[in-house]
Amino acid sequence: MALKTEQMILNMGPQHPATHGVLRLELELEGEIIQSVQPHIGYLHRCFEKHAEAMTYPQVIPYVDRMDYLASMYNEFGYVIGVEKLLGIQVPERVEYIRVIMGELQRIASHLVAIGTYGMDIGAFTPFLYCFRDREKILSLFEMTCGARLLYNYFWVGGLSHDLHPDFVRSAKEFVKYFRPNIKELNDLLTNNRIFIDRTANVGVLPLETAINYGITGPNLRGSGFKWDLRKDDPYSIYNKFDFDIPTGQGLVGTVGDCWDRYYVRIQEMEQSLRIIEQALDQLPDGDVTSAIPKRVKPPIGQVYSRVENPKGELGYFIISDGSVNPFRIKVRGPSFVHLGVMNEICKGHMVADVIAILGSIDIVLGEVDR
Amino acid sequence: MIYNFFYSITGSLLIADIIQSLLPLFIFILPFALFAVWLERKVSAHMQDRLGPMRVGSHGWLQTIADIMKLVQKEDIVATENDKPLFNIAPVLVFVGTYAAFAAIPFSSAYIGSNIDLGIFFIIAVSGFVVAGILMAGWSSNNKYSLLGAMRSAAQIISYEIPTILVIITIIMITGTLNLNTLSEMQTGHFWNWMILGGPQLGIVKFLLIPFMIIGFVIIYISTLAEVNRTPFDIPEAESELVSGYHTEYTGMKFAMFFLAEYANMFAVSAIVTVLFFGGYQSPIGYLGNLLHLKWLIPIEQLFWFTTKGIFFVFVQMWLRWTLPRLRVDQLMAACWKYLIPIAFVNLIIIGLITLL
Amino acid sequence: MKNPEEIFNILKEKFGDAIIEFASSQPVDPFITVKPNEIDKICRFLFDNDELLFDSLMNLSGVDDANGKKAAGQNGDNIIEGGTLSVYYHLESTKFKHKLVLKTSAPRENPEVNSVESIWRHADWHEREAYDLFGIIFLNHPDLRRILMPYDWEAGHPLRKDYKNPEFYHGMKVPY
Amino acid sequence: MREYLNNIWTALVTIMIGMKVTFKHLFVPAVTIQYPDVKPQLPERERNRLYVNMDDCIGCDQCARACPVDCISIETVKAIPGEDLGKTSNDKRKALWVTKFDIDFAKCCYCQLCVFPCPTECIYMTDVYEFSEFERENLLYDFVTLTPEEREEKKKNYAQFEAQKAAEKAAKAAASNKPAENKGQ
Repeated sequence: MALKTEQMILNMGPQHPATHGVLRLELELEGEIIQSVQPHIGYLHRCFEKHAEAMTYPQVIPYVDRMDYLASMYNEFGYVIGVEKLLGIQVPERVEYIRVIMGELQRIASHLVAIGTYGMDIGAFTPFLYCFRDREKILSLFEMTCGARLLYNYFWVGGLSHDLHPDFVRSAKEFVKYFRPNIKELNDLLTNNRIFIDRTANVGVLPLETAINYGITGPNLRGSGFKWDLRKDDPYSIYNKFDFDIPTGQGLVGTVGDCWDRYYVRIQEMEQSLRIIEQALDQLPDGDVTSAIPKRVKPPIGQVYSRVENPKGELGYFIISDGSVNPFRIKVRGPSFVHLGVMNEICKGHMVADVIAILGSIDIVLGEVDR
Repeated sequence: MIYNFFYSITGSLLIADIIQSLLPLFIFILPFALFAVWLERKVSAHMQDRLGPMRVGSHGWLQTIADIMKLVQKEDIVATENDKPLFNIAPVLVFVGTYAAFAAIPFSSAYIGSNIDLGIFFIIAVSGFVVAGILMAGWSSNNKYSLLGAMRSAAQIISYEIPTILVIITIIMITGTLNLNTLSEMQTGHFWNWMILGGPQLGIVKFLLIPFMIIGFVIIYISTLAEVNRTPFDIPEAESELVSGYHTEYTGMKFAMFFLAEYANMFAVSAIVTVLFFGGYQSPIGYLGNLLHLKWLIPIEQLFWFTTKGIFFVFVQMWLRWTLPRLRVDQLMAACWKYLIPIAFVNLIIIGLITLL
Repeated sequence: MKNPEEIFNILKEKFGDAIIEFASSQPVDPFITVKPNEIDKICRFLFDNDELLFDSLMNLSGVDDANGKKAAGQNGDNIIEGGTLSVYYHLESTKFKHKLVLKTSAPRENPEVNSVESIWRHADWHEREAYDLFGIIFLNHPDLRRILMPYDWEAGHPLRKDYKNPEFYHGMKVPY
Repeated sequence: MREYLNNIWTALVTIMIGMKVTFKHLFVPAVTIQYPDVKPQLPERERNRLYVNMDDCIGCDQCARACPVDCISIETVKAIPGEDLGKTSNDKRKALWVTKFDIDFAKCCYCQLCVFPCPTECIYMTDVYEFSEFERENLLYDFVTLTPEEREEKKKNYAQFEAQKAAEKAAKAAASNKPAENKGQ
């Protein structure tokens, strides 16, 4: 009579150190091997879309910040571009440059959190603190311009709330010079570390077809070897003025599309963002940032789908306006919501420790998953 | 020597024996464990550009005592589902397994807990309690994570005993004694007489031994790291996966027992490594006592050298903890069975041949 | 690289009356309205056809058009009767880099739309969210459950325009 | 066999490199500050607690309308023609008594949307960030400078003035239709 073994259901519950927020993963285990992963979300659902229907267009911006609270600047960027498309406003050149600079700084800050927490999920605690030390410098740059460190409400429909602080350009250049060697230090500590490579190579391999079919975008898609970046393939704002290249996963350590590739794409992207910031800081024109801000935002009846390259992936806003001051419907296509959907597909057959590594490598923020 | 000193005072064998076996525990190990906790927090802080505890006493030296007092007055939660006897014995077993190992370790020529002839054999046997304690803790706290943690740590400690024992056998082959005291005595003189540099006897054998001794040292250091559940092998209490493994459900004094046992175990393991390879309590550069002809000064100097070497190895363990990520369970097993054990065997054979010369 | 106009013509002569109309009057994105029970065949065609190759579904969003009549509900609050709930599909081809917006609308009483989950696995969670927040039932969807709200939330579908918060949920007061 | 040795070699070398990095950081001075003793110095555009300078406030309710979370609630009472309420700093005449102006800092999301529409710039953000309370109700700040009795008194005056005006209008109306009647007869 065969030994009757029955699978163990392990709840990696809402309160778990490695779930990047309030997420419950229901793991079906056979010993340590995973049979299936069932994510349960909704613990952090704050009804953003219902709120947005009761707010005026400018009042929605503080709510948009709170979706992906690690990349608020870029959430605002997507929303503001969408409403400006609806209104048909053309913002002055200086505003475009400042938005690109702030967006790329926010990308570095968001990647630093992703890399830091990923190192901690694998067990190395020190890189987490190095990443947060550098991130604090970016946050103080933001604080200098708009006064807040995490939720800015800085991009407004048609312009910005404040102009740049007089010595912002100088301290931003200082930061770029200060931060470049630190990326190399991170590489020594984590990227080339043999134990880190053992833990991440050939783990959670995401083949390219399933990635596109599941709608995966951003660093996770580029990790699977597909050169797809909205800043180049569907250019918005003035990204076509800067030259930077798109890093993709080449499977240097394991197969293409494993956790290590997604991680290494993020490291290289920080490098590219530094290049963009330097170019943008040099070509920064003068001008008034609040000139194109309309007194009352009242777009015509219509709908628009604007999408931007959020640090986590493609962030899309589908805004329907019925001609009144409040938006009729805003649907947000959050990259983390989509990336969490693929967990079940890539976690099969791995071990419990790998689920944490995979969850860390797809880099989700629960604020954006639950909206 | 200390033994007959107490014997002369108290006149009865039993009391002298009890005092002597308790002496290392209260004089040395408990204070050391408190110091090690503070050291770990300061080392990890400065390695991460932080300051670590600064508020309780200047530079936070009272922090650990504050921690212990906090833990003592914390409520000792025993959940209804836990099976009580196992739950309460587990920390005691882990505590006993760690502290019993100190009985056979020579702190200085004047002082050794009990100068038994099979010193190192006793230490390996007694540290088996720790595994039983951890399994009991994992099973009795009736929590899936603790069970997983306990299973992993049992597999890890048992499989890493083998490379440790293999390397110990190589040392015993060369020196011929199990008794740690005589082993330390053999490594007198300056640091080139230490076992890591080929041991006391001169000649071609010494130079042939050096490379294999270094390999042996690296193997035993790695495998003792695994036995103490320190990074990169701290899988049983992997914070990011198993919340904190077998001692998740423990609170108050029981958790303090696990906590102190872990740090004491760290020192015990580095003490074994110093005695086997780095000349136990022998000083690398001769004794001040000889120069000044003060005979009583030598044991104190030896105690000083022993603790500095021990603390250096504890520092290296901490240094590793704050640098390296964690291995997965199957990689851990692969590292032990595919890498450490074969190399230890080859090392054993080669050293065996060399000693025949 | 095809613009939505040409795609509309291709679809029109392939599917005939299933494609209702092509609206490009309102600002920004033109969209094609389609019958709800034909959506999966149309999407399968858009996915396989080798000059269209819409291999990536960007976004699937449920919308409450709120175009029914206002009427008094049983306990006095005004509810909307009649009208439609619609689903917008934003499709994109990563090969040819062209985009398309499809719209289907289903009556408010029993909103049924065929699920496109078998074509783009990405739609799985978006459809569950549309069901959860609007009550749009997607036919032959593998496990159509609530995704954001608690699984046993029986006070209706929150994002509908006539949604009222329940007083208690499992004994907990809902409006604070 | 070669790959076996290579594994060992890369493992040891990369561990050594990692340890070199952390050892180097042992001697780097700490980046953190000891918070309660050393306070971080904040930039001047800092957005923390709101402050309302009541002498300049004309009770126009712009900030309450702009707030996304409705945490500002204002009540005003019209001034009786005779009263003089003084001028704001940029010498605008004040016409309304502000009898209630409280901001609930438990709800405020510090987005600064209320500061921009204010015509007299009397509401602005200070850099006070240590204002936590034990009860949530204490976070409801009341900015009005009038004492409670004055507020009642203002309300009473206005109500009484209203009543008086209504009475006059009624009297006038009564007077106007009386002559109409005479004319009618």
